[in-house]
Amino acid sequence: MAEGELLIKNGVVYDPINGVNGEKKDICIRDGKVVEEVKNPKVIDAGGRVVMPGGVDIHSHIAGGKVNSGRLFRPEDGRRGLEAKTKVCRMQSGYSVPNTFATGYRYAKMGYTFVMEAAMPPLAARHTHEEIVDIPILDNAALPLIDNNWMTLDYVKSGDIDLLTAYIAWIIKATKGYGVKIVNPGGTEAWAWGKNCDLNDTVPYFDVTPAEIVKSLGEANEKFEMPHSIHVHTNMLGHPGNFGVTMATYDLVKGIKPSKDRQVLHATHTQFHSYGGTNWGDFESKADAIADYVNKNEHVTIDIGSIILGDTTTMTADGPMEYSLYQITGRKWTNHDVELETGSGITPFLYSGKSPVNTIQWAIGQELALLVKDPWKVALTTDHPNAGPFIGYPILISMLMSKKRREESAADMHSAIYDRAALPSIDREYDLYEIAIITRGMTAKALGLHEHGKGHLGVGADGDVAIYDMSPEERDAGKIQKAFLNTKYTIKGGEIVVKDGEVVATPAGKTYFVTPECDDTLTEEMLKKLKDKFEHYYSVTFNNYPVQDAYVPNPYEIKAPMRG
Amino acid sequence: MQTIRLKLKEEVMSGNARIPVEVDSLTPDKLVGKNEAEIKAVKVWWGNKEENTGELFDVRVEGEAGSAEEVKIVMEGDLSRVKHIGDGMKAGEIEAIGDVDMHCGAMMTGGKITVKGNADCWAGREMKGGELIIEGDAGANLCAMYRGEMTGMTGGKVTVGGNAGECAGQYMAGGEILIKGNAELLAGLNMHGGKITIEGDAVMPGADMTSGEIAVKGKVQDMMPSFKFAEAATIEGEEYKKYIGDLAMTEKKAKGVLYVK
Amino acid sequence: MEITDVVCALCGCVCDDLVVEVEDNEVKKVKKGACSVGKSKLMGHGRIKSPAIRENGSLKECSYDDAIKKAAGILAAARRPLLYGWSSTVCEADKVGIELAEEIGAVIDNTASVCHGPSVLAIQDVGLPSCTLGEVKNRADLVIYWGANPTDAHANHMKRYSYISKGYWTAEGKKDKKLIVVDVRETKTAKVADVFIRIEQGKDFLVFSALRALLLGYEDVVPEEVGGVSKKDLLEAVRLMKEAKFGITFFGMGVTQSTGRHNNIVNAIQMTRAAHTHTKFSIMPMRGHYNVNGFNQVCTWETGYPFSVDLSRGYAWYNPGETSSTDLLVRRECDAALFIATDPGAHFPGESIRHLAKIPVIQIDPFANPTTEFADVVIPAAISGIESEGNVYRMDNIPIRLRKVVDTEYLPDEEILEKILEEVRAIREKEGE
Amino acid sequence: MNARLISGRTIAQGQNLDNKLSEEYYNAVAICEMNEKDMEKIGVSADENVEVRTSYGEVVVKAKEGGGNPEGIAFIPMGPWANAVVSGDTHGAGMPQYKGIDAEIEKSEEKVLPVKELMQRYMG
Repeated sequence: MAEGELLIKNGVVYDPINGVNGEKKDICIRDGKVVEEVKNPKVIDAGGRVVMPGGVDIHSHIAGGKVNSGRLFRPEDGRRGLEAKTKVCRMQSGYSVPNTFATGYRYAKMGYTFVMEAAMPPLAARHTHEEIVDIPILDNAALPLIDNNWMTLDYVKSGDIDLLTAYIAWIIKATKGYGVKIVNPGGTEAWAWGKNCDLNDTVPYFDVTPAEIVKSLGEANEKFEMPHSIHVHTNMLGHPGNFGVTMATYDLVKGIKPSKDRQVLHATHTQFHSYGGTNWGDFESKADAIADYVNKNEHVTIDIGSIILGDTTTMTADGPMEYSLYQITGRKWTNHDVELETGSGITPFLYSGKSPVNTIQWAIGQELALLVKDPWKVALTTDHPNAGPFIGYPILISMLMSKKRREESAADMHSAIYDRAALPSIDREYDLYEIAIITRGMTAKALGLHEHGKGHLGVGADGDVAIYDMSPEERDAGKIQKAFLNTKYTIKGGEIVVKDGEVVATPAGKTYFVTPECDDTLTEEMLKKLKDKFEHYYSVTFNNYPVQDAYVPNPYEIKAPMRG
Repeated sequence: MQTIRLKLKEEVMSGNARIPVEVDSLTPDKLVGKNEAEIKAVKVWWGNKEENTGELFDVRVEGEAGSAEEVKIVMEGDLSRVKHIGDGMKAGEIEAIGDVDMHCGAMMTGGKITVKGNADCWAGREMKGGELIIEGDAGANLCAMYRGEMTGMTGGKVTVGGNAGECAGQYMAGGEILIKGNAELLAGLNMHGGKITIEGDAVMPGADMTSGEIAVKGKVQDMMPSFKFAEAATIEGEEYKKYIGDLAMTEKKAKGVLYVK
Repeated sequence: MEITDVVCALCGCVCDDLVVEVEDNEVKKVKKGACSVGKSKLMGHGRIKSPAIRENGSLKECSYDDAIKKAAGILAAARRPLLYGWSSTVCEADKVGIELAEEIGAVIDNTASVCHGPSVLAIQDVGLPSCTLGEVKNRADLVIYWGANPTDAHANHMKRYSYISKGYWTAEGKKDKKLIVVDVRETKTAKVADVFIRIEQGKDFLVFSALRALLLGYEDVVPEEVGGVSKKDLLEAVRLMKEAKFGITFFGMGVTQSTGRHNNIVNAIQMTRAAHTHTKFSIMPMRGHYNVNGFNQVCTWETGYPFSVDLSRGYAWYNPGETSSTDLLVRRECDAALFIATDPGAHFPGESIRHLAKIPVIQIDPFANPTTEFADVVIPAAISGIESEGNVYRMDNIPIRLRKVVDTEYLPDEEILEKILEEVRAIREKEGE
Repeated sequence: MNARLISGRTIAQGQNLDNKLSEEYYNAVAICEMNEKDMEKIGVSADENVEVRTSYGEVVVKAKEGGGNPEGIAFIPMGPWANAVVSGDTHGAGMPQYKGIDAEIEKSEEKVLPVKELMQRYMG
C-alpha cells in the first residue's frame, strides 16, 4: 500500500458495484484506499480513457504443486516466454505455465490486482502459499480441496453435517484457505484405484455418492457467514453429454439458503461441463441449456472457462479426466494422488481451430457468456491454463464485444461451429459496463471480496485501478484487445505498478484467508476422528500439518462467524 | 561473393577457465550488408557479458555480397568453446576450421555449415533445413529436440564423418542423417519421421520409434526386445533384416522401420 | 526438555515424528522416529569454527563480514560463476540463492544434477504418474524397488511408507504386499524381497522395454532373455503387476547413474503407463537429500526450470549436459564457484575437482569436508532443521517445515546469502552498473 | 582383473556425511566390495589393499568381501575414493558415469590415502 495521495482525473469510469456506467469521474486515493477527496495529490490525467477497478479473477491456477509440476515438465513452454530481468522486474519464463514473477507482471499489465488460486491440496498448502508470496503485485487467496477428503466422506456417509462443518472450519484454517473447493467429488478418490464416479455412483469403499457430497458441503458451508459459496467443478468434466450431470448438480443445492447475499454454488469452467452428444463424433454445444438454467435460477453463478486456441497445459485435481485426455493425445502425463484428500493430473493440450471438437468447445465458452442474460451471474475465465492461458483474456473480451470478430474467427475454424454450436447465431455484444461486471464486479461479489475493498471504487475500497488505453467509443476489436492486454496505468493500493504497458513497481501482494469460527465442542469431537486419521493413515503428523504463520507474511484475515 | 574471416583471438581461451563464446549473432543472414567495422561491433555473449565481436575475434572481410547466399563465414582459431555456430542460420555458408562447441547448426533453416573437426553435443538440434557436414565426430543429442519438445530435426541433411554420441536423431520427424562411423546408445530414440543411416555399429537403435527409418550397416549391439521381425530385405545389393517397432509404444503406433544385418 | 514432531533433515523421507531430548541447548538423545543415519546427523559432529579466507595456501580465520566481503568480490568479478548445492538447506535460502544467481549472471545448479537430474529430464519427456507416500502406505499391494537400496540409503522408507508400513487397506503390513527388487547387486533390500530380479549392469533400458511389450500383450516378440533376465522371470513380474490393485515403483541412482541415464527413467515411466492400462500404477524417484526436491520446486517457480539454470543472459537457459555442474567443471568453463550445503570435493568426479583447485571457491557449510581442502573462502552456517527452521519438500512433493531445536551463534544460510547479495549489489553500484 | 565398477550409498557412509575428515568415514568409504571369487582371483583377502584403475584415474582402497556383488562387479561407496576413478563425461545429460565403469583391479601394497592427501593430488 502506497502512502500519500493520488488523483485520477478525466477518466471514464466503469464501476458496476456502485452503478457507475461510463461516467467522467475523478478517483481520489489516499494511503492506498479510495477517499472522497484529496488535498495535495500526485495527478494522473486519464485523458478520457476507460477506467475500471482492478480486475478480480475468480478462478485461475497460478500457484502450488500441480502448477509447478506443469512448469517443471514443460521446459518447452518455459522458453516460449523468456524475458531477461530488468532494473524493476525479475526474469520471466513460460507461456501457459509462466513463472511466479511473470504471473504477477502479466496479470498486472492486464489491469488485474486480485487472483484466486482455485485449487489447493490441503496437505501441500504450504507449497501454494510459498508460491503466492513469490507472485509480485497481486493479492491472492486459495481454495482448499475438501470434497474427496476422507473426513468429508466419513461425515457425509454418517450424515453429521455439524461435524462436517467443524471439519471444514478446521481445514480452511489449517490451510489458510479461502473457501470450499469441490473437484469431481468422489471421482478423485475413486481415481486412487484407477476409477471414476458419475454423480450418483457410489464412491468405492466409502458408500457415499458425489451428489451427497455436494449437497452436504453446500449445507455445511452455509452454516458460516462465508464470503464465498462452495466452488464446484462438477463430475464428468469434458465428457460428451455431461450437461445433464451439470444441471443435476446445480439442483442439489437449490433449496439451501445462503448465509450471505450471494449464490449458493459457484460452478466453475462451465464450458467443460456444457457438452451434448454421446461421443466425440456427435459432440455438440449445450451452452443454451446451461444458460437457460442459470437464467431461471438465482442460486448459481458460473465462470466460463473459455478456450484460447493454441497449445496449453491442462491441470486439475480431476485425475481421471487428465488420464482420459492423455490417452487421447499420447503426450506427457503427470499424475499426483494426495493421500486422504485429493489428487491431480497434468497434460499438455493443443486446441486447434481445425478440430471440430475444439472448435465447438471454443464456441461454448463464449456462448455461455452471451446467453446468460444477467452478467452478474457469469465471470470471465479461461480456467487458466486449462482452456488457455490468462493472457488470452483480452482476446475473449474483444470477442464478446464484437460480433464481427467472432464471425471472422469462426470463418477460419472447422465448419462444425455452424452445425453444432450456437455462437454464429448470437448477435449480442457486450458493452464496457458488462465487461467490467464479468471481470471485477461480479467476481468480487461472488467471492465476497467487495466487502473487503475489491472489485469497486467506492469510498473505502482498495486503491486498485486499471486505466485502459482506449476511449469508451472504441469499436475496433483489435484495438480493444490491445488495450486490455497492456494498461496505460495499473494502480495497486494507490501505487502505480504499470505505466504505458511496462511494470514500474513490484510491491508485495496480500494473502486473503478466511477464519470460520466454529463451536469448540464440535471441534473437539471432530478432532478425535481427525487425530485418528493422522495417527494411522497420514504420512505427516497432526502437529506438522497446519500452515504456519511464516507462510503468510502479508495476511488479510476475513472472519466467518457461525450463522446465528 | 564475400568471405568473412573470424579468427578467435588466442587470449580468449588462455585463462584458467575456458569460458564459451556464443556466436548465434554471427550468421551470414545477420552479417550480410555489414562492413568490417560494423561486424566488429556486433555483440556476442562471452559468459555473462556481451562483447564486441572485434574484441574476441580478428575480423577480415573480403569481397562483396548482395544477399546472405553470397556470404561465407570462415571461423578459425580454437573453436572448441565457441557455441551456437550457425544457430538459426537461414542462408549462406559457414566453414569452421577445427573442433566446435555445442549447438552448431541448431535451428538452422537453410545454408550450409561445414565443420572441419568434431562438433560437440546438440549439433543440428531442431534443424529444419540446409546442410550440416561434420567431418569428425558428433557429440550426444545430434539433431535432437530441445528438452521437453516432441520434435527434433524436421528437415535438411546432416553428414557425420566419424562417430555420433548418444541419442542421435531423438524425436526426429524429417530430414536425413548419415553417420559414417558408429552411433552410441539409442540412435533414433522416439523417432517419428526422416531417415538415419549408420554405416558403423549401433547400440539399442530405434527405441520408442513410431515412424521413420533407420538402417544400420554395421553390428547392432543390444537389439531392442520390442521389435518385430517383418521380412528379409535387400538394400543396395546387401541383405538386411527388416524390423518394425517399437511395439512398446503399442502396435497401433509402431510404424518405425529398422534395417539390421 | 523433550521436543516432539521434530523433522529429520537428512534424506528425502523427511520423517517428521522424531522425539528429541534437548538439554543445555544440546541434542542429548533421539528418542523416537529417526533411523541410524538421521540419528547420527542430529547428534552432531565437529563444526567449522570460524569463517576463514585462504592466504598463501592455508585458511586464516576471519570475521563473517570479511568472509562475506571476500565472497561477494569473487562473485561480482566472475564472468561464469557457478552456484551449486542447495539440497541440504531450506527453500528460503534457495530463493536468495536464485536471486544472487540472477544478479551476477551465474549458473545455478543443485545436487539433483548428480542424483535425480536424469529423472527430471525423463519427466520432461513423458511426465510422472505418481502419488504421495501416504497413498503408498494405505493402498499399495505391490512395491518395486528398482536400482534403489532403501535399507542403506533411506533406512525408514520401507517402515514408514512402503513394504512394511500399515495403512487403511494394508492393515497387515507386509503380509498384504509383495516386494520386487530389481538390481545389479543383491543388496540388503534385495535380501528381504519376495522376488529379486538380478539384472545385467547397464541393461535396465532393455528390460523396461521388454516389460512394456509384455504388459501390452506382445509376448511373441520378446526374446527368451533380456538384459540378463529370463523371459519367465519377466512374465512373472508382469503377472504380479497386473494382479496388483495398486502398484508403485521406487527407483534410485542405480538407474539414473547407469548407462542410459535419463532414458532409463523415461522407460521406467513408460512401463508405469503401460501397467496403468491394467491397474493403478505409480512411480516415484527416491530423492536423496531432504530438500533436493525443494530446490527443484523453488527454482522451477522462480526461473521456470528445476536445476542447471544458466542466467548469464539475464533470463534462464536450461540445458543439463551443458549447464550442469559436471559439464561446466570438466569442460573448465567456470571461473568461480560457490558451494552451499554440499561437498563436490567428495562427490564430483576427479576431473572436475582438478578444475576447482584452480579457480576461486567459496564454501558455505556447517562442517569441514574434502571441499574445505581447496576452498578459498569458508563460511560456517547454522544447521538447518536443528539450529534454524524453514521449508523443505519431501521426495513426494509434500512441503514440511523444519523445526529449530537448539539455538546457535552461527548465521543461517539464508542470512549469509542475503549479506553476500547485498554486498554484491553494493559493488555493482560502485561500478556504476 | 577386469570388473565393472559401481558406486553408491551405504549406511556407514550416510552416518558420516557430516564427518568426512574422520577415521570412521575413511573406514566406511575407502573400500571396495567384491565377490569372494573375484578376491580369490586377484589373491587379495579382506582388509588388504587393491588398486582400482580406470581410464579416468586410479585409487587404492581396502578390499571387502561381499556386498551382494556378482562376479565381475565391484562396488566402492560414493565418496572421494570412488570419484577418483569415475568418468566426468555426461553424454549430454549432465550426469557423470558413477555406475558401470570398466576398471582393472589388482592387489596393491600402496597405502590407502586419507581424504586430505587424496585431495592434495588435485592441487597444483
